[in-house]
Parts: sequence; structure tokens; C-alpha cells
Amino acid sequence: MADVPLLEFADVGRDFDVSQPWLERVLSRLPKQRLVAVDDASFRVARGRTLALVGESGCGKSTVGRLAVGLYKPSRGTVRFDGQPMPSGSGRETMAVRRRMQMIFQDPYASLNPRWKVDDIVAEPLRVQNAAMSETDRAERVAALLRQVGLAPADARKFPHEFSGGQRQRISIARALSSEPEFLVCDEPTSALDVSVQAQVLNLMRDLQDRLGLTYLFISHNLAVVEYVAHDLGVMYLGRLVEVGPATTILKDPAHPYTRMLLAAVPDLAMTGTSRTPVAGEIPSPIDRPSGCAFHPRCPHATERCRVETPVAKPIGDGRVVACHLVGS
Amino acid sequence: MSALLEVRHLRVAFETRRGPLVAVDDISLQIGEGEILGMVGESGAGKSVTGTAILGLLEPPARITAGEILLEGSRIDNLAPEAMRRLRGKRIGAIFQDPLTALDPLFTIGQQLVETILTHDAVGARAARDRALKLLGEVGIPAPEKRLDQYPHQLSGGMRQRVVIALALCAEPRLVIADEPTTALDVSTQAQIIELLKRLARTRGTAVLLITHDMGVIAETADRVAVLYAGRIAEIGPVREIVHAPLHPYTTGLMGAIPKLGALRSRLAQIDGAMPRLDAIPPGCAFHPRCTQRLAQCDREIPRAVAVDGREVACWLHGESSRG
Amino acid sequence: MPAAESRWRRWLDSDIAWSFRRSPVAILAAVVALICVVGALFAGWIAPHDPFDLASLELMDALLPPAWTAEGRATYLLGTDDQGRDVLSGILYGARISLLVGVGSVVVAMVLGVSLGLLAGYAGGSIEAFIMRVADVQLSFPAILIALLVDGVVRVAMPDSAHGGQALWVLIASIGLSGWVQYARTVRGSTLVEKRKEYVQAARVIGRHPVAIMFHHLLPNVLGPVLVIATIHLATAIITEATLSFLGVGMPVTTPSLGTLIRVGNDFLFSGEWWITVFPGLALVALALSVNLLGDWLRDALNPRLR
Amino acid sequence: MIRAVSLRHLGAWAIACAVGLAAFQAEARTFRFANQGDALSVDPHMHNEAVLLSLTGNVYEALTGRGRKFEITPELATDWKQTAPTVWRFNLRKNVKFHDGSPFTADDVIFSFERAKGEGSDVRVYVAAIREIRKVDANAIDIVTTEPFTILPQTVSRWYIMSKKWCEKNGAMRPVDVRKGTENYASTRASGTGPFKLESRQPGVKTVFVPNPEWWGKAEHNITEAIFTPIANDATRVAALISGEMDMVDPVPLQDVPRIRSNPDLQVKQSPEMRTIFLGMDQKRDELLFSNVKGKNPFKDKRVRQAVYQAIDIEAIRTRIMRGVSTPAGIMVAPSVEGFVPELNKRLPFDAEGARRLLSEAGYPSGFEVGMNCPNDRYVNDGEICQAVASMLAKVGIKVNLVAEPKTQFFPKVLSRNVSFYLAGWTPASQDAHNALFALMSTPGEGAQGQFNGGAYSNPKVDDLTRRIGAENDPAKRTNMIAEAFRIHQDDIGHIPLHQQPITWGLRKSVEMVQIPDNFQYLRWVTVK
Repeated sequence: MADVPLLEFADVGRDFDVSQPWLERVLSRLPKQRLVAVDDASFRVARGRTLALVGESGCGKSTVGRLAVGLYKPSRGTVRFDGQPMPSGSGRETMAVRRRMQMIFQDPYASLNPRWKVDDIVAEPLRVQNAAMSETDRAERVAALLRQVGLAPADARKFPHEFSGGQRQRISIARALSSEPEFLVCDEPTSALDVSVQAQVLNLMRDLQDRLGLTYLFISHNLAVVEYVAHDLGVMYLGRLVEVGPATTILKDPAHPYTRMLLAAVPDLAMTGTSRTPVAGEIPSPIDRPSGCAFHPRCPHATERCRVETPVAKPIGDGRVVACHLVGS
Repeated sequence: MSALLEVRHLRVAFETRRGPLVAVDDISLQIGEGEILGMVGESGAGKSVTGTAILGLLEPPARITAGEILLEGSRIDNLAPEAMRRLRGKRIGAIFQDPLTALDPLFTIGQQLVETILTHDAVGARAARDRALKLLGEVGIPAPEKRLDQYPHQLSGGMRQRVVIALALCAEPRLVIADEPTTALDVSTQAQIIELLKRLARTRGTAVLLITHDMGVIAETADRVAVLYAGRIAEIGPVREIVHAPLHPYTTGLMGAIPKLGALRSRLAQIDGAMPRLDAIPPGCAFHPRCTQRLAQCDREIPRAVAVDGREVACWLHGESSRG
Repeated sequence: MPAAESRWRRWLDSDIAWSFRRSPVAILAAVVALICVVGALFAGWIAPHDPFDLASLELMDALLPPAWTAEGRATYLLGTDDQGRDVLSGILYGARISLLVGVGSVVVAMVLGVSLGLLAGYAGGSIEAFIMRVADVQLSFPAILIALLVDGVVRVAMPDSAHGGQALWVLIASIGLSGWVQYARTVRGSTLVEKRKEYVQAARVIGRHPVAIMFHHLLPNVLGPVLVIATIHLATAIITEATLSFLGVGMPVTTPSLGTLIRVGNDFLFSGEWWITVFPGLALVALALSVNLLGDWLRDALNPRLR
Repeated sequence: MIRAVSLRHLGAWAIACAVGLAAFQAEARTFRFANQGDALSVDPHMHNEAVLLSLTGNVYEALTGRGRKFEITPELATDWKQTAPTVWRFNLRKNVKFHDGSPFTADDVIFSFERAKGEGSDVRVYVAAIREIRKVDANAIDIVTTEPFTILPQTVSRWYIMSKKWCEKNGAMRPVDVRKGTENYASTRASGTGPFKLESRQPGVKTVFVPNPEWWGKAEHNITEAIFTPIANDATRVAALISGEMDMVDPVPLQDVPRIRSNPDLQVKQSPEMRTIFLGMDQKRDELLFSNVKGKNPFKDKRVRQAVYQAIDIEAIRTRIMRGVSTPAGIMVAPSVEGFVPELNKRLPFDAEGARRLLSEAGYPSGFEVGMNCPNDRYVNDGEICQAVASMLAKVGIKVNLVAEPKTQFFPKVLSRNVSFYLAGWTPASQDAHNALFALMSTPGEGAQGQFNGGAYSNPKVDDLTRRIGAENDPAKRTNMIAEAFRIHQDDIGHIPLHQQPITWGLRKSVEMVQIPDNFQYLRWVTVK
């Protein structure tokens, strides 16, 4: 049982149709355009652990998160939850799996319906997934949930706009917890928050994991934030996982040149006043991915092989999997 | 060091039907030539309002209700809108968070640059174009000749922000207000823009007011930093000292709350509560409800800024009495 | 009822109420509209005569001028028409029918437009393309033309629908069908914005049915602009009804709306019996203008950029 | 350069315009006239209705016609005489050509007879008395009537003669009903022998006539073109006259008469029309089509009919709705009609109380509901009269559900007798009471008998008298019989006569035009100064 990872991605890919509207496409004779948002993604999240996905905009980390909760269906490969392939549709089976997973979103101002009161928001999963529950039980549960995330039960009668960003994110978390899920996808849950509040939310999430044994898929662009929550770490670049492994190992000794670059780019408070050389170049658009290793145009160590051949992710011994021609050979 | 920009006791209020809401209260600061002053604070602390006030771009219902702003010794807060507009192009440049809104999507980068140069300087079209090329090179845009004929949407976010910086620099301003210039950018690009700002200040002697919520960016870029809380400066002084040895409890809490690399899965220090809304700023020191070292007078009297070890801090812990 | 009282207080304290108190035009418009609406709703109690009760008409009292003129009679304040019908009572009852048609067609247009707009915005793809192309095509015709078309089709299909009670429903349907596009376009636009918001995604993660998401989550958030459109559309619908009735394809003379009254009176304009058409005309102007001004005010009040 | 050329162009153009305009003014005299409705068709056998017959009467001709004084005049027949009690010899006009060039002969008359009495024809009433037409030679015919029929020359004056060749060539052998969506060549085109040719026609929009230069008669008009436009809205029609857009409009709403009279450029021509406006009631069905009374027909009870009659305040209608210019009627024909009976022309008194009493005697103490059909674009203030009638009947307890609609929808219902209670008007085309008795008051039967008896009033005595009146040659006897028939009908309250409306035309002062009591608008007598 313990061997089965709660979430497993096996060679998962997801494409999007980004073509112009049909009429315009036909009129100006444009071809259909596909965007490969995620490709060949393989990783496992063990029960009770946190896997953090890190990467810059357009790297596909949010798509992975949405694939993990079934908002998107994979174009290729399999997503397994608790050993079973993710069911699709809206049948009973799907609902049963849905109840076990939840998602927390980035923007606390957009993730709560502004016209709903807090108790309705928090109780929504209960109503959908446990329709038999009585109103009193539901109200009690909502109160308990609000207390659990550090809000007062009386807050249930308020509207979202009466709360600050941090409080709203707590409401989001309460909603996510209401169906007693085992697995939470947290998509940049703190990047819209001020630092002092970010700390509160990160600490809360850690506490909840310890108390409830939750499993997190934590998505962030900020390596420093990730360090506080992650057991394992996956670094993504242009739709591919370039490095996956224990967070400690990766952060101490990044193997992939991109991971190294990301680490170097984090502004370091201790380095005040000292200058350093930033990485050159910018992320290309996912629509025209560079050939071979997508990172090669920016990589200081790129060779001819990197330009031609897409590197395959391979284990390098210390629990890590790295997709780079230069590593492990 | 003579101050290029001096802000004295600035107060900005939003006129609402329930009375004025004070967004910026009694802010005083100076920026010298070639200096980068970081201004940090959480959302709603009044950073952007301060920047906008200096640029003379406040729009009703916001207006300056007290204080003065001096650029190179002369007041600019009471200038006529037309004079202020000329000043903004010529002596004060501005860089905003979203580079796309700062650029006109209908004109090429070259057209926008050349036009801006021609408005401020009586040079020929050819000279203006040469200068545009030079500027683009200076802000680190590769192959500037090619970029000159491109439209904003053809550039990446980082490139656009560089163009915006180039535009701000066209008239060789003495002061640049950079409001969250890196927030919309990826970390790798952010580092590049930080470097660019630093280089500008060093080589051109431009004074920069860098407004950001990211203490990391400030730490990397600024010479001095002003920490804002609820419209007031909590602490202002050299970056290194404030980062390493903050005096104000808010600054201390803030520094503790910032996730730092190399502190794997440790618990973050946190400040409980949230910054008050403008319509509910507590009496006395606005921070007192969240402060762990609260004194008796904190909820009664607003602490005045006092100089301590080369910086100024507005906290009763560092009042006259505690000064050794 | 302390709860109700506090809600009332909150409403009085809200931005909308404040902006209302600050706008003399809005207050004036609201007063005029209120008078029209109250007069229409309580026509049965207020009106001195019942113009629909044929037995009460006195043909010998026909064509009397308003009460303040030499030949006027106090019982007929605004005079009588060619059948001896009291013009004031006719206006009150007519306004009721005009309002009924206006509100009814707004409801029809709103329900149709909001549903289609939600569907188009949420479903996207070919459903959206189809709905919006239909909307585009319809938008290239004036609303009155669409209403005339629908009205004409119904009349051909059901020849007796032009009379009596059915005329009302035909009118409501045809004006309603001519006005859904605005709602659909606005709602679709708002829906496109809203559906990307994370609360919608959250609901999808929970596993809510798309229809439930559309109506429970999206609908309350796209209704703001709809309210404004509905108010302004109400004025348009009243005018459209009046136009149709004026053209003779609206309400029959036996149950006249304001438009019918104006049409009937129009025949007497040359011959000096001006009151038969002028007073219903003024009533129509007052009603439509006040509703329209209220709509304008509401739009400004709800739009923070204009404030 | 460009400027110079364009200026020169402009100059030339202006001169050309001026010259053209002057020439136009010298030659062209266009007469524009408007009515409140359009003819359904220009097929003269398609619809027995005044606007159609009046319009087509400019293009087609009958054997006999009407003069300026409404007297019978020779038209396509030069003379006629009764050669036996049931045989009439008509000598036809020679060297007459139809507008398509075909010559007019006896064959055309025989063809038109077959067409007018055949399927689809609405004008059977004009040829109903004729048994057959015998061709004597190309220019003479014998008309044989079923019974002696003294008013044959009057009766045939609205039966227009069409060209056999033209109809055959264009597949218009029968009139077709445009209301049923069918149309044929003759619906929009015409080829008659009359003084005007049909130049073009857009149904509902305009119909253009031009003089026929080959007409056999001597032109008494001076126009070069006539344009007919239907304008349904009263105010618009009057406005069109005032603005000069129209030279003549019919009718002028009564309330607008003073205003037109006060205009120095305009005149009002008014005279009593021969038409009698009346109310009809379904007296045949055992249960009315539109009523809340089930299982019986209240109108079969004379007391109910009388109650309706006496509930109507004709004075109020005359003074308020008709502005004092209508002539209340006691019998179904106007004083100008041959056979009018002055001593019968008295109405039952207006008596609402009595009406209520009659109703309760008849078993309807609280009245009943009945549907009423009414045209709203046919007669002077027709819709308003119906409304007034409805409100007057409401006062005695009869709730009228009024359906006021355009005549195109109204007439088919009346002609098929699918009405319970209706308002209509009738002009005896022959200017003779017999026509009213035959078409309006006789039991609906073979051919044209009772064709317009929308309520199917039936009294065998009236039928018998009517037949005998048609055959009677002695004027005194005939008059007596007519009086007797009218008395019976009046006693039965078979219909409720209301009034004769005035013909009210608005004209420019520069226009002279002859007004005859059947309100036909003959272009042949129009002069424009």
C-alpha cells in the first residue's frame, strides 16, 4: 500500500489548440496551430509528501496541476491517482475520486465567487459531494473548517470582499479541506500575497499537512518559497521536467544548468551590495520551441548535440532524474 | 551629497464621500544623484501613491494635501499640469509594472523612441535614430537595428520592459521612478532588469526611486531603502543595515517572513494579522495591533521618526528615551 | 424586524444610494417614473372612468376638450376622445398596458439573451459561434423591423391573434425576440471573463455540473450590466410597443396602449382635437424618458470609471 | 483642368434640365389621386367592390355606362331595346379596339358573360338575370333573361367586357382570388376598351394610367397620366393633399373637412352617397359562431334583433362620429336609389330601456356576448361606428367582442357568412332597389341571389317579391312591390340600417372632377388647370 504513490504521471503530455477562429483561419489560409503545454511528464507524489513544481511562465506547471485534478484530460500518457487511472466524465466513480482531491488557486480575489457568502463557498463541496448531510451538520462543519484555517466561525456570514487577501486564501483552503481530501494541488497559492501574509499561509499549509497527512502538489515560480514546503522538487522548462528529485539534493547541488540558473537568479538578501552576472536570454514562446533541448539557446554549456537531440530524463543515482545530455554521462 | 529629489512631509489623501482617506502621511525622503532609493512595503502601504505623486500623475479623488516635493531644489508639486508634463518627459522618467500598457501598440519601437527624442531635443531625425539605437544597446537589447522596426507585441516581456526603460531614458532624465519594474517578469529576466537599473544609476548618475514589494529586489539593487507601513515610513536607511539589523519591529517581522534559500523546510517567522485598510488605520502607531513589542503609548501617539545609527526609524522602542 | 431595518440602512448607506441622492436628474426621473408606474398599476383605483368598460362610454360626451377650456367638463380632466372615452383614464390604463408589454418583453429578451449569452460564453466552440453569428445577423436589422417581422409571422400563422388578449402576448414575444441580442452579447463577454476566474475552476474541481456552474456561479456575477441594459431596454421596449401600436400592428383600439391612443388621436390632430393625442404622447415621453434617464444613471453609478 | 471640365458639364446639365423641365411642364399633366385602400386586383370580375370597379372602370367598359348625372348612357352598346319580355337586342359599337389591339366583337361579350358568371367570379350579381346571350352578328347580340327583367341596362353597367383573345392568350380565362395566393395575368395587367390604359401596377403601392389615344369616344379630360396611390392612414392622406403631393384624396376624414375648406388652394366636394351602412346578424345558424350563447341563436329571435336596433343611438353616431353629415336610414336603400320608399324611411326609436326589456323577454335578462366583425378601412369612420355600437350595446347588456380589421380580411368572412354580427355597406350598382333586394336581402341561393346577405336573412315573401319586381314592367306595380318587400324586411328587422355616409373628396381647387353617388372616380371627367 505504501508503495503505491498517491499521484503518478506516466509520460503525460497535453496539447492545446491555439489556432485562430475557424472563419479567420479559413479566410487567411492559416494552418491549425498546436501548443505542446506539457510533454513526457513523469513523476510520482508519495502519500503525505509535497512535490513542488518550479518553473517560469509558460513552463507548463499549471497545466500539470490541472491535469492532476482532472480539469484537463491528458493528450498522451496516463495520470494515476492511488494506482487507478483518473476517471473522466461526471459519473459516480469520478465524483468519488474528485472528493479525494482539491485545488487552491493563485488569486484570492478571483478564486472566491464574490456574490456568495463564505459559508456557501466553504460548504459547496459538501453540498455537491455529500448531499445527504443535514444543514446543521454542514454549518458545524463549516465553523470547524474556518477555525481550522484560523478564521472565526462568525466569518461564515460575510462576503469575500470583507476579507483581506490572506484571509481569502484561508477561505480557499477551508473550502478545499471541506470534503476531507487527501490530495491538494496548490497553484501558486501565495504569489499574490504580501510577504508577511505569505508566511502565514505557508505555515498554515505546513501545519495542515502535519495534522491531516495531506499530500501536496505545490506549484510555484519562487524557489525560495518552495524550499519551505517541498519534500521533492520538479523543475520545468517549456513543458518538460528537466530535473526531479529530493528538494534538498536539488537545491544544494542542482544538476541541470537551468536549475542552476534559476537558483542563481533568486535575489539573495545576504548578498546585499554585491553584483553578479545574470543569465542571458529569455524564455522562448512555447509555440516555437527550440529544437533538441529547449534550453540550449540560453545554456552556457550547450553543444551541437543539445541543438539536435532532445535529452531523455534519466536517473543519476541520488534519487534524481535529470534530462540533460551533459549530466550523468 | 546634495539631494536631487527631496520630499518633505508629503501627505496624499483620497477624497471620498465619507471624508478623506489618507494614503500617504508625512513622508519625507531624499534621493541623491546616482542613488537608488528602494521603497518597500505591502500592498496598500502607499508606495505607488508616493511615486505617482512625485510624477504629478495623481488623479482625483487623490490629491496632495500637505508637504512639498522638490527636484534639484525647486518645487514641482505646485506646477501647472502643462509644465509638469514637460518636466516628466525631460527630467523625470517613469517605468511601470506592465510594459505593454506603456507602449503604443500601433507604432514601432523605433517610431516611439525617435518621437520621444525629437519632442525633447532639437536634433535631426537621423541623429535621433542613432540615439535610439544607442539607447536600445545600452538597455541590453540584442540586434537593436532589427528591433527598431518591430512592434511592441513582437517583443517578449523582458524586451518590452527594456524598451520602456529606454523610452524613460530618452531625454536623459535626472530622476527615474520605477514602480514595480520587475514584478511582471520571470526571475531570470528580473535579474537582468535589476542589473540594468543599477548600471544606469552608476554610469549616468540618474537618481532612481525603485518601488517594489520584493525585499530581495531592493536588497540587490538599492543603496538605501524606505520601509512603508500604512502610509508612513517605518524605517529608512542604508539597505545593508536595514536588511541585516532592522530596528522597527515591522521591518524585523518582514525580514523574518521572507523565504530565504538554504533554510530547508524550516518554519517561517510570521506577522499575524494584516495591514489595516485605509479607512481603519489604528490610532497611534498603525502597526501596534500586530506588534509583539507594543508599549503603553503605542496605541495613543504616533511615533516621530528619529535618527538612529545613520537611519531614521519611527518607533517608540527607539524614541528619545532609548537613545543612548 | 431589526434585520430588515439594518439591511435598509445598509442600502441607504451604499454607494448606489449615495450616488442616487447626489443626482437631481436621477431623483426627478425616479419620481416621474414612480408616478407613471403607480398610476399604471393602480389605474383601476385612480382613474375616474374605466375606458375598457364599453357600457360606461357616453358617445354624446365625445370630443370634449380638457376641463380647463371653455367647453371642458370637470368629469373629464383631460377631455374625451371620439368615443367619449376619458383621455386621462385612457392614459392610465394605456400606461399599464405599455408597461406590461415593456416589462414582459424585457423579461423575455433578458431570459433568452442571458441564457444564450451564458451558454455561448461558457460552452464556446461551435455553439458560441452559432449563437453569436445569429446575434450578429439580427443586430444588422433594426429592432423594430425584427418585431414587425415576428409580429407579421405570428399574425399569418394565427390570424385571430391581432385581437383581444392574444395581441398582448404576440407583442411581448415579438418585442422580446427583437431585443435579446444585447443581453446575449454582454453576458457572453462577461462570461468569457468570469469563466476564466478561479472560482469557476474551483467549482469544476469540486465536480459541479456545467449548468449549475452557469447559473449558480456565473449568472450572479454577470447580472450587473444586465440590470443596466434591462432598464434602458425597458424604455426602448415601451417605445417599440408604441411604434408598433402606432403603425397599427400593436394593441387593438379596444384595449389601447399609449401607442394606440396616440395613433387614434393622430387622426384628430389636424381637426383641432389635439388633446386626444398630445396627452398620451406626453405620458409616453415622460415614461420612456424617465426610465431611460434612470438607466443612464444606473449605468454611470455602476461603472466605477465614470464616477 | 478637372475643375473647368466639371463646371462646363454642370452648365450643360443645368440647361438640359431647364429645357426638359419646361417641356415637361408644357405637356405633362399628371393627376395624382389617393384612396384609403387599394383594389385587390385589376381583374374586373374578381371582386365586386367599389374601389376595384371604380379603378378598373377607367380601363374596361360595360355595355352601358353612367353619365355625369348618373344616368344610363350607351357605352360598348350603342343602343338597345326589349324585343320580347325576356329578350333584349343590344347593338354593339363598331370599330372598337381593346388596348392590346384586338377588335371588340360579340364574341367578347359572350366570353365576358361566361367569365362573369363562372367560377371565381364575384360579379355574378350583375349577370344573374341573364339566361343566355345569343350572337346576332359580330356587332349585335340578344340577351335572354330567365324572367322579364326591366332593369337590365342598369344592371349590366358594372359588368365589364374583357377581350376573349387577350384572356385566352394570357391564360386568364377565369378570375382568381389573390387573397388565396393565386394570381394570373389579369390580376396585375389589363386590356380593356376604355379611355385609359393601365400603364403599370404595383399592388398596394401605385397604379398608373395613361390616356388611350385610340378610344372611340371624345376625351373630356386633359390629363396625360394618372397615378393612384392607396394611403390607409387618414392623417397621412390629408397631409398628402395639403402638401400638394396629391391632387385628390378620398375620403377626407370628416373631422378634417373644416381644415381643408379653410385652405385657399383646396376644396371639399361632398354629396350623399348611394351606399347604405347597415348591421347584419346571422339568422341562419342554430348556434352563433362567436357567442357565449350555446345551443341556440339569439338573433333568430326578432326581439333580440329589435333590442339591438333600439339600443343604437343613431343621433349620437350622426352628431359625434359622423360630424352631422350622415343621413340616418330607415330602409336598406338611399333616397337616390330607384324604388326608395320615403314613407318607410323611419327608424325605430332609440330606447335603451326598451331594448333591455326586449332582451329579458327573449330570455337574456343579463344579455349575452357576441363577436362583431367590422372593416376599419372601408367606410367613413367604420371602425369608430363599430366601437360606438359596441359601447351602446354594452349598455343594454350585450357584450360585443369587436374585431375591426382591414377590408381584405373582413370581406371574405362576410361573403362566406362566417360572422355572427357585422357592419357593412351596400350600393345598388344598378341604382335600383331591386339590386339591394336581390343581392342583400334575398335568401342566399343559386348564383348571385343573396350573395351579399352575410347573415342569411330569409323570408320567402321577400324572395318572391324580388323575383317579381325583376320581371315587372309596370312602374307603378313595381314600386308597390318594392315598398311591400321593404316593409316586410323592415318588419322582420332583417338588417339594421344605420345611415348613408357622405362622399367626401378633398381636391385641389385647380382640379375639376365629377362626383357621382356611387363614388366612382372616373378619370375621363378630370380636368386639371
